[in-house]
Amino acid sequence: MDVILNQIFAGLSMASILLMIALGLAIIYGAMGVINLAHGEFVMLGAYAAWALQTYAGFSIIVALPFVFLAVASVGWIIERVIVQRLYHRPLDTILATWGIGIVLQQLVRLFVGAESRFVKGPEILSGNIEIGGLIMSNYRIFVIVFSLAILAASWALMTRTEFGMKLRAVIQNRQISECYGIEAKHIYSITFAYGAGLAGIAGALITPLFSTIPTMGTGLVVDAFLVVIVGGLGSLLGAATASVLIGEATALFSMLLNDTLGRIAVLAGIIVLIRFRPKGLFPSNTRR
Amino acid sequence: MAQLQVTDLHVDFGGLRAVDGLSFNVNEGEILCLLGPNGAGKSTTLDLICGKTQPTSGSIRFEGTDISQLLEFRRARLGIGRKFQVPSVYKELTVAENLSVARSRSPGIWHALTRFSLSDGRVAAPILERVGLEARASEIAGNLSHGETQWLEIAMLIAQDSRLILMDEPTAGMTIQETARTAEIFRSLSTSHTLIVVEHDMSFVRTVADRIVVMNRGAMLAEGTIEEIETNDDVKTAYLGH
Amino acid sequence: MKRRDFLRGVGAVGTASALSAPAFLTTVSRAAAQGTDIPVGLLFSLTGAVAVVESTLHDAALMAIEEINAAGGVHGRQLRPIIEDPASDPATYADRARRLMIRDKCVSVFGSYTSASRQAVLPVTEQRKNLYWYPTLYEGRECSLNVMYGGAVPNQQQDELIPWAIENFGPRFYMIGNNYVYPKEENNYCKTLLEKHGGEVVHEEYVPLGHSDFSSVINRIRAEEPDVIFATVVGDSDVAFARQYHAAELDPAKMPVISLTRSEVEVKAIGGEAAAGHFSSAPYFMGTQTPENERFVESYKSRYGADQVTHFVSEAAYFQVYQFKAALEKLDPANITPETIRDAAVGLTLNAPQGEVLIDENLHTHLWPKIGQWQANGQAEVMLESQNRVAPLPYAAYEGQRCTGEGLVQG
Amino acid sequence: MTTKLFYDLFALAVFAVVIVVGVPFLMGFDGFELNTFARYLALGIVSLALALSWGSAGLLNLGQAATFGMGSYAMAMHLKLKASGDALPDFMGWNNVPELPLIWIPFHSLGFTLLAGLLVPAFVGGLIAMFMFRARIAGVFVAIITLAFLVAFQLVVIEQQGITGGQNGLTGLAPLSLLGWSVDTYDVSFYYLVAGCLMAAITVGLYLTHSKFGLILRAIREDADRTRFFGYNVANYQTVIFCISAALAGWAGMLYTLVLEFASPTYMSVSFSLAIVIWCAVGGRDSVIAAAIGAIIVNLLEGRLSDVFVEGWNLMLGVIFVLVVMFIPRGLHGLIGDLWKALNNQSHKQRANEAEPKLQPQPVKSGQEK
Repeated sequence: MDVILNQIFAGLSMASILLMIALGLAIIYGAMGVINLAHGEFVMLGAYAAWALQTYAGFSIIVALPFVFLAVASVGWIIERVIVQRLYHRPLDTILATWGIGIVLQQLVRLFVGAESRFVKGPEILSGNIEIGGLIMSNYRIFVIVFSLAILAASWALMTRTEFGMKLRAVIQNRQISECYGIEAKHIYSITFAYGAGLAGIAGALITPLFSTIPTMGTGLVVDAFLVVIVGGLGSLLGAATASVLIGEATALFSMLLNDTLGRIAVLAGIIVLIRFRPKGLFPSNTRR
Repeated sequence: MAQLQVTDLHVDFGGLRAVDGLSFNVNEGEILCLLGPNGAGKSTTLDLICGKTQPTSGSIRFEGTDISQLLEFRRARLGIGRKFQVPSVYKELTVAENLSVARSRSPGIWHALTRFSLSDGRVAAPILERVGLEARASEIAGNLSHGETQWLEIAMLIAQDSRLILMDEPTAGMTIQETARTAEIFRSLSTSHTLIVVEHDMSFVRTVADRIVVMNRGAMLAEGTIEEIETNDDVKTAYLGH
Repeated sequence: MKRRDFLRGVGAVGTASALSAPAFLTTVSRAAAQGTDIPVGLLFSLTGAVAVVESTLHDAALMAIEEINAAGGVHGRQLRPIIEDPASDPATYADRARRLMIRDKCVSVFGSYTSASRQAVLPVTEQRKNLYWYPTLYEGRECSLNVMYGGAVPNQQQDELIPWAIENFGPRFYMIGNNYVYPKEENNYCKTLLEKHGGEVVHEEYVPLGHSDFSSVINRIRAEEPDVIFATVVGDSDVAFARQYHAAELDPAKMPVISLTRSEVEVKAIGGEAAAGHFSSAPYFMGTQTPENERFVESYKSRYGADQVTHFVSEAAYFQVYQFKAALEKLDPANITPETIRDAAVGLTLNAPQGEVLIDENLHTHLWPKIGQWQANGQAEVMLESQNRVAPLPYAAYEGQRCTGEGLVQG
Repeated sequence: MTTKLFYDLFALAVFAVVIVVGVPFLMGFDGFELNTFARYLALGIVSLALALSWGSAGLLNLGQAATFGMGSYAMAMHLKLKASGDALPDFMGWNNVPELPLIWIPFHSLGFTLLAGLLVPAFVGGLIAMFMFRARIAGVFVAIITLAFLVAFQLVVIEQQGITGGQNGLTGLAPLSLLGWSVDTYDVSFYYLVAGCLMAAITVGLYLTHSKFGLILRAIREDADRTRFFGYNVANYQTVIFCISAALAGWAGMLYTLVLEFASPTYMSVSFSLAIVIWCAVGGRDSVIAAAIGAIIVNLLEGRLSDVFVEGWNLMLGVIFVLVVMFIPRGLHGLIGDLWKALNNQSHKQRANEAEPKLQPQPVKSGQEK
């Protein structure tokens, strides 16, 4: 019984990390239809930003979060302005271009920071565990779960409750008409891309105490995050959240029953079947196309 | 027996009844015009016949076979062709290639694998001549003007040589001369083909229609020759909203 | 900050001429017009996932080469390092190894960390009868006549470790490793030792290379309550494992992780606090107290930065270059070929940072196994040091097979 | 004969001359240099295979590496059995596999191996294709499903160590003997074997793109729905091109194993699969020859750059990819096409300018047709 409870918590914890990474991707994909393969590298940049702030300025991760967000968001903004913006009418080409961008970012970090694995210290206040009977939950993981929900709520509010969100939705539905009403679609896109990148940065900073910070850390993450987005449904935040939980829990369950490798294979197979029968995802948006 | 029999057709789009109990027949060699106000379900009816949309209930029989559950390519193989409202030619292919795709007597893979792409050039030439595009055979279709694109699509329908052709607003955006020429082609087509035409241009309808079906809110409102329709009170009410 | 030049051209061929049209098609030999230099290849990944470790091996080997050159070279000839970056990809290893061995006519190539990359390099090495100096601990069961193995094989790492662990912590072992041949083979050998010394395996599991979420593994460990976590997790997987193990507040005093792969590099990324209290078995730790090691650590730090660490693979990458040099010195300068170097190297002793090492006739190395406990400062305190130099038995787990100077012998 | 077919045949002829005569001559018939080049040629085949599904039919298959890997492993299994003689392949011993698994047994036969290297990828590609295309999955979703399949497949290969050799792959292979000829990978004849295969693959590709089949695929790429209304079974067309593309990838994989003398699960990695896409994009996905040339050029460039800039070559490749995608989306093939057109117009204009003043003094419309 305890094993199952602990495993459910492990699944939730994985889900929260997946969600943190996938959220920015979901927003970018939903708004612009861009498959951003450089997203993993945004996560990596966030981790390195957290490392730099901690090593050179002595910031704890939590204090560093807003700065990390701004730093990675501005990198995202520049990339959108210089490269991605030119490719909106060629969605398959964005896959290639953003992959190239990913290589470039990875190599730049390697050249200027080094190939070795970097150490980032977790926040003191969040060390330790909460124990409820046989259920043992790491405080830091609880924090990440809560934080990811907060980010989800904030993003949702931004998309539905603000003027910016209203404009964005207008642009998503019909760019030409929105522009006729004086909404600058280009501008909206840049900000959205930057926001998505910033979220990835936060995700990167938050996972540093759990994972290892190296230039290639983002490569593996992006595929998983993408599957979350597709399973969730085009640009649906709720869908991304549900898909994260589903995939996180399924991974936890299968890895308990089988092992981590077979668990991952089973989850991938499940995702393939799901996409086949629900290509629009769990929560298809009914506003677009 | 009628070539096409539509019986008690219904289709729902998430609660909206786009077609609601529609029945009509079309005879071989006839030109039938579908009329009706916007949203009456005319295009949806064509979609249902060609298989783009699946009916909720009801049946469609073509030459005696029930086709209402068949996939669209199977219906096309049985002899149903379709022209869409928005001209849909292959803009990245040349005019001749468009015709070659359209000429689909043998749509199987083996046939396609053993032919060069423009092997039906000899068949294509007279058709192009008929629509006045013979000089542009090797032009990329994307470079054609709007009118030429319409002609190309008509040429493609001729090349496809379906026994039943469904046309959605074939004259939209055409000049008066072009419309007249289209009407002429339609009349000549109807000797060997059946046509169902959705059209708003009443003068065009007057020239080509053998029979007219007027639709309103997804159901048939009236049916008959042009004279009968023009004097029908229900039709007037529906159009003028009295 | 980064210490290497960004766009460093290598070799005598200038950038412009190398990229000019005719030269573009044919890969111009960099060995041309080099007079009396001795070309040696360095084949360590500087990019990609394995670069985390291999770049340190590269640094150590290059440092040794430059030290030798600064001291006048061998027979008055300089060693000329030819550097390739195989980018952590086995196919690229094979391709670059061909370049070094065939085109550049290197008499020896130093390289690589993973088993997969070694095996990618093997076909061309054996076909060209070249010599490949491989500094990494590995799973054994290989007996190539063209590879100089500088790292430990299972018997060198485990023979003293396992009885010691059973005695100090208990007999119940939980095996966790990455899913490839090295962990499986180490575990196979471990099981024979456990049987001999009265231990048992409570669970054995493998995670994919690069796996980073160990929540399920940790839950299982918590449920099984083993005495020892016997870990063969490598690279960033190990970093993630150690950090999450620490975050889960599992006590190293009750359930220590005893690793065959965790070195100073990983510990630096794990953080001393999370690594503290756990153990590694290795022939070398950075704190080893020999004059050779003091020199090695000092010059490594002054060259690459005070925050850099040395570890048991970079140490081997370093001393293997000196073994190479010693072998060259025994040779007639007119007769330097990979095979004569190999023959001259057999039986050589050398004062390495870990102590005096010897090259066995099976081309593996006699080493000084140690067990170290990690401290909060990122260094290991040696708990147990082997009294004797331990001979390499790459087929220790397999009765009736022995690796000798003539290759594998059955029965 | 259409001008496009003429143009392609001409390009094939030039390419053949360069590959068969030019390259070996420039490299002085040196076995090592040609061995390196043979690797590029093998990769050219897999790039070409992708051009068939991506360029012709618009199906971006990010799982191309999986079918490539199948071919590569088929060949490696045969050569491993040959190297092991009567004994069990060594890695099976490490994994405590007691006897030769059933699936390995038929690979004793070279004929079976060659067939399997083509048909197994084709079969698996066909299954995935049917699975997707029956449900009318298109565009980005094809890319995602094939990508997920690739990741899962690679995991399976790594997991099944007893059968596949796991992470290390299959190493320690014997040389291939083909009809009594023992293939030496450092011999010029081996280069010609691979070059011959590439030429054959290009011929197949050219035939397909110029057949009516290729035309229908292009029609499907542009508007699959419209094509259905002409009576074409779109799913079948897509499935067949997927099979052919997978078979060619498998073929390339077999050659790749011969060149490198081992098979590794990294041949089935996401980054390798994306690299194939990049080669194809650089060369130009609209033309099979261009796609093959793209693979050769990128790999040549990679080899060259990594020689000169040990530290920066990966970075430069990344920058080049981004630039290519941004500024020459249709690859070198498109670029050359555009240049050709521009040159044609230019010379038209010039001819008009030179010729016309003599005939007619007044200015006339020059050759600026749209």
